[in-house]
Amino acid sequence: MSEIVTHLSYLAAATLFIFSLRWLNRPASARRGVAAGVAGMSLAIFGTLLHPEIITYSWIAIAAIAGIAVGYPLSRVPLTAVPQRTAISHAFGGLAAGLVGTAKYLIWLHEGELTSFRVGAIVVEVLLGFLTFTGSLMAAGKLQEIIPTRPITYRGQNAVNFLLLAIAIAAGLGLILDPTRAYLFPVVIALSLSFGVLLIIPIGGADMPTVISLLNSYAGLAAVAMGFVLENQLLIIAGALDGASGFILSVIMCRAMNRSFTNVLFGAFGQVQAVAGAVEERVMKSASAHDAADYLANATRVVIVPGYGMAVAQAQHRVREVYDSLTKRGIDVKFAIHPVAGRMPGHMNVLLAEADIPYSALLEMDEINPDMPQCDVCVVVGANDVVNPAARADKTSPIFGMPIIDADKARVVIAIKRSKNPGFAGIDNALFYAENTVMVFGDAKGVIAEIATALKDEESAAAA
Amino acid sequence: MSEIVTHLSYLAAATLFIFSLRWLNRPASARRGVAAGVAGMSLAIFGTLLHPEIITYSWIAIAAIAGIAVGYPLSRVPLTAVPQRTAISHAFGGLAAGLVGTAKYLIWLHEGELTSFRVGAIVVEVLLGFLTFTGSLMAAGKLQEIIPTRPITYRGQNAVNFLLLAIAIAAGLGLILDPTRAYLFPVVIALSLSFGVLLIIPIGGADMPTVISLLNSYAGLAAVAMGFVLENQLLIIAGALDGASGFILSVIMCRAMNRSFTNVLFGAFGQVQAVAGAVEERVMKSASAHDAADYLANATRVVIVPGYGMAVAQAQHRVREVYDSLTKRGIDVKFAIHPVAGRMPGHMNVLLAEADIPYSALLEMDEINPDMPQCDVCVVVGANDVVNPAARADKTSPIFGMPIIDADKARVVIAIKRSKNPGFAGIDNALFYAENTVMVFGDAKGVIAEIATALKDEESAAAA
Amino acid sequence: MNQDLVFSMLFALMLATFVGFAVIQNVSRLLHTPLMSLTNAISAIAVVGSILIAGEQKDALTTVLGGIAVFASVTNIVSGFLITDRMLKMFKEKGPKS
Amino acid sequence: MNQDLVFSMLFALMLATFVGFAVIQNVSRLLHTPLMSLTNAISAIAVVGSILIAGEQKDALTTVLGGIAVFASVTNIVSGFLITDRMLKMFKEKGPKS
Ligand SMILES: NC(=O)c1ccc[n+]([C@@H]2O[C@H](COP(=O)([O-])OP(=O)(O)OC[C@H]3O[C@@H](n4cnc5c(N)ncnc54)[C@H](OP(=O)(O)O)[C@@H]3O)[C@@H](O)[C@H]2O)c1
Ligand SMILES: NC(=O)c1ccc[n+]([C@@H]2O[C@H](COP(=O)([O-])OP(=O)(O)OC[C@H]3O[C@@H](n4cnc5c(N)ncnc54)[C@H](OP(=O)(O)O)[C@@H]3O)[C@@H](O)[C@H]2O)c1
Repeated sequence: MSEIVTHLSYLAAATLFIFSLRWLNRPASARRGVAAGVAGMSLAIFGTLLHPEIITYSWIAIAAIAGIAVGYPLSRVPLTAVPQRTAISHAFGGLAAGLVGTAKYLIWLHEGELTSFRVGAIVVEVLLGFLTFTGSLMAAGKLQEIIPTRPITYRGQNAVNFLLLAIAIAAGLGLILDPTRAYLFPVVIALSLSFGVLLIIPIGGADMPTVISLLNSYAGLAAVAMGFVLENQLLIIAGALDGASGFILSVIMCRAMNRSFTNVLFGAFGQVQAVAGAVEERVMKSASAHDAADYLANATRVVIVPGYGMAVAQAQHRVREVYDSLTKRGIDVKFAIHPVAGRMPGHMNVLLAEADIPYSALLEMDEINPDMPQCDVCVVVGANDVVNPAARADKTSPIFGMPIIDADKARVVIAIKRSKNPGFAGIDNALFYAENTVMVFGDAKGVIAEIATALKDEESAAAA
Repeated sequence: MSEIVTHLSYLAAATLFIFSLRWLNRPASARRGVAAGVAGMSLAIFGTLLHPEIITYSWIAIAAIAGIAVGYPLSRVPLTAVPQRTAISHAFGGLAAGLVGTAKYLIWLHEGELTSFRVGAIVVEVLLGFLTFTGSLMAAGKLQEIIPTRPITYRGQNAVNFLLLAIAIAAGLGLILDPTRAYLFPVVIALSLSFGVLLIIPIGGADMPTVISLLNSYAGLAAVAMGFVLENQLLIIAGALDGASGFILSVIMCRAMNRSFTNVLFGAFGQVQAVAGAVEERVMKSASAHDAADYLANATRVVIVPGYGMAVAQAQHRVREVYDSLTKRGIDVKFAIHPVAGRMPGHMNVLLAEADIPYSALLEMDEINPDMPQCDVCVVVGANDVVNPAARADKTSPIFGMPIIDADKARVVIAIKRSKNPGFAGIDNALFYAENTVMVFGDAKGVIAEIATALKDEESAAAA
Repeated sequence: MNQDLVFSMLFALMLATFVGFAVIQNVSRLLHTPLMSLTNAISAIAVVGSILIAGEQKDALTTVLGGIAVFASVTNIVSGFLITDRMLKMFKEKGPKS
Repeated sequence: MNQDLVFSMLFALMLATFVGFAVIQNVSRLLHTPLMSLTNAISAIAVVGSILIAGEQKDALTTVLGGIAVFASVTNIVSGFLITDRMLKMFKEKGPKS
């Protein structure tokens, strides 16, 4: 009887997980999606606790309380730290999968219940789990800049990695052929742990978002493997959903950067940084925040292109003030969101939503580009690569072919950044030297705050 | 070993079926979809034939050859008979499900292998299967007009039907509680056979397309039930795909007619036919095919709205001639396709495709409506309800709220039909009395042929 | 009847329903008539059960029932796929002459 | 290990992959960051396996491993759902003042 209840709650949980992701299809139903997810997870836990094989709940309760104690603060991190949090979370997920696989192996070994199929599933689970564990920790370290972010490469790196992989696979096969060769199990664990580290070392810090999404996918696959080990469809389904999500997000990122998976994983991007400045001194026009405010006040249509710099400077609330001032004057203000602006998919949307900017004002690249020629003033706030016209025109550029926001087609471009340094891709940007561009140098938060003040002063002057 | 091969081929077959339907998402990949379906079905049959319980292939072979002999001619029917063919095909599908369920019951009864679960699944399978069988035969009969198409109703009809249903369910429950009560089984069969007949009797012939789609759904569910009987996931998956398809198509039809399921199934639509003509004699302007050709020759933008009349008259090839003449002169010709024009979903598309009209010229209602005011001449070929402005304006009309093609907004409307009779919904159409409408009375094929000749004559006159 | 197996079939039904809705909703409106005949052919998967009954030959009656079921299913398979392909062949992006 | 069961799991995997791709492709681009944290929380379904290991208490070592796994999974569940909801709460169709 209790078995039927367990089965039913697993079935309901799987259904709820699917609805949970389905309802993310638009912001209006998205919070319902979270509720469905929570309900599904509660049912899954409830059904599991009914399991007659559980003889004591005390350890579970203690571990769960510890988990809540750590999980809650992890959910309050500032939004800029979301990529790191996600990476750590994948690490935890991978760890859990790896540990469960190991424990299952030990238990079955002891009870003489190991079959080749079971060991095969366990090996896959453990390999993916521990690889995700260390890989995600490395990724989190690079994102938090605890670990040097630059790619570390050496001769024969790929050969070494593939050799290790071959050994791991051989050990796994050995286990499958004779499940009692317990001495091979630690070999598999050790190799997958080191594999996670070695795979991330040659990848630059800025490529971590793509790597994180891939690791998300691996964590999902580890859950699938766990499902095969425990003969549990719920795990398989949840894992497959997760795997699909990670895969699709990494494909979107690669495509929006016009790069291949291989290039991200083995390209050591960002290593050669700034082959830039073939030092043909070109001139940038520089202006003050006050000038920028004047341009804006006289515009009819304004497009704001936010980028990584806005996130770093935490300038979104100041941007909101400017947005308010301008819309109050009847100026049409839109935000142009590039799919890989910032450092994770959807980064800009979350920040602007945090600053209470309505999402109806956020337009995707494809929607806004046709209207860019009608735009009077385009404000580029800490964006760089995503508005680099070289992607459209310069066949030799490393970012050639990447779709960009056509900021250069606006009548006037105001670009806010701290220096003449390049962005993520390490290359020069002709937009900043263009006839119709003025640069306002400084930290985005400070500059935008000045612009907001200038606009307000003008208003009160006009009112007085 | 052979069991693994069977399992693998079922898994591959299920995957192929999903791809098969996926590839119907656009015409370019659709034929690949058929190939995938054929491959999936072949694998399914192959895997089944490997089954060790099969002791002789001769009966299977004979039945299969008979099936091919009947199936081939059924695939060559004219396109106008496609609805009937579909209905007959559902009848066959329902029959197969019902017979397999019955046979399984007999075999397990004999072997003492019946469990409540098995009997429950068999009862559902048999109920749905035989209901689909007779219901689809009735539908085919009404479509082919062998059976009177008008809805046959009598007092207490619903009460009688529900009583029968209640008895059938009670018999089913009796069987589930004690699977050996074999005398109840024929009761279930007889009731479901009669149920199929009784359900269709009160539904008008013109509602048969919606009914067929619903029966499609039932046939799918019968396959699902068979999957539970035989413990076979492939059957469950294929059945669910089929069920979803039938359900979605009937929803689309109901929505496009602005009617509810209940109204279709119990509304006895088409019974009261033509409350129409409150005999306030209004005047239609009549014109000749020659006049119509003149209008067309002087237009820049032409929209053709085909309807059921074009299908009946088989006028699509003549329409193609007109289309050719006009496009040769540089006139822009588009077809406006209403989702329920004709008598089955997608009816017009198939007919026009048969006449080699490129599908890029076929626009959906929602695409073309915004452009209707820019249209010089709109030719309504045997369409009626789908261009009836009462659906937009007249709250008392039975079709009020149904989305329509805004033919009345064109500068000139040429309507081709045989008489002043109403269409499917049995109501008058103000479009035909409008200022800007001229009627060309006659069979669509004849009229359009005349228009085509007139256009050609003019051409050669101009050339000479 | 094994409970795990029953639930694994329920899981398959639940998932297949989601897949069905997702896939069918994406079918081009142009192709709704071929869709009807294609699903027709696919639902003839009942052939699997029919073959087993006809081939097992438990007794005369069930063999006959199975044989009829095979006949009916094969008819649907053959006519369903052929007519779908016949219709789809007619759809052309650009007309042959224009 | 029952063969039927293995294949029923393969069926579930195949179907869930289709469902996953269909569902994720429909997620609004606006919400890709919350999507990441929501799938994060859902993939903590590993909690099911962890609870079983920690609760079965076959021996000290596996109990400890299970306990750590429960801790890690619960952390992900709690932080994943909470941060997703926190982010989603910020999305507003119309700004509060405008
Ligand atoms: N979103 C994703 O999922 C994702 C994933 C992987 C990779 N990427 C990559 O990330 C890049 C994103 O493009 P992006 O245009 O958003 O950023 P970007 O190209 O990295 O440029 C950011 C700019 O912001 C400026 N900046 C930094 N801190 C600032 C501050 N405090 N105040 C003002 N400006 C500041 C920097 O110039 P200064 O130093 O002169 O101030 C820099 O030029 C793309 O190349 C993309 O391929 C994105
Ligand atoms: N497509 C579907 O899936 C589906 C399903 C169920 C119901 N329906 C219903 O079917 C109707 C379809 O609308 P519709 O506008 O296509 O058709 P309709 O409203 O039924 O009108 C057809 C018109 O064609 C004319 N006609 C018949 N034979 C003709 C011939 N040989 N030559 C010339 N004209 C001929 C008829 O007038 P004369 O008699 O004067 O010639 C009639 O007015 C809708 O009411 C819809 O709700 C459709």
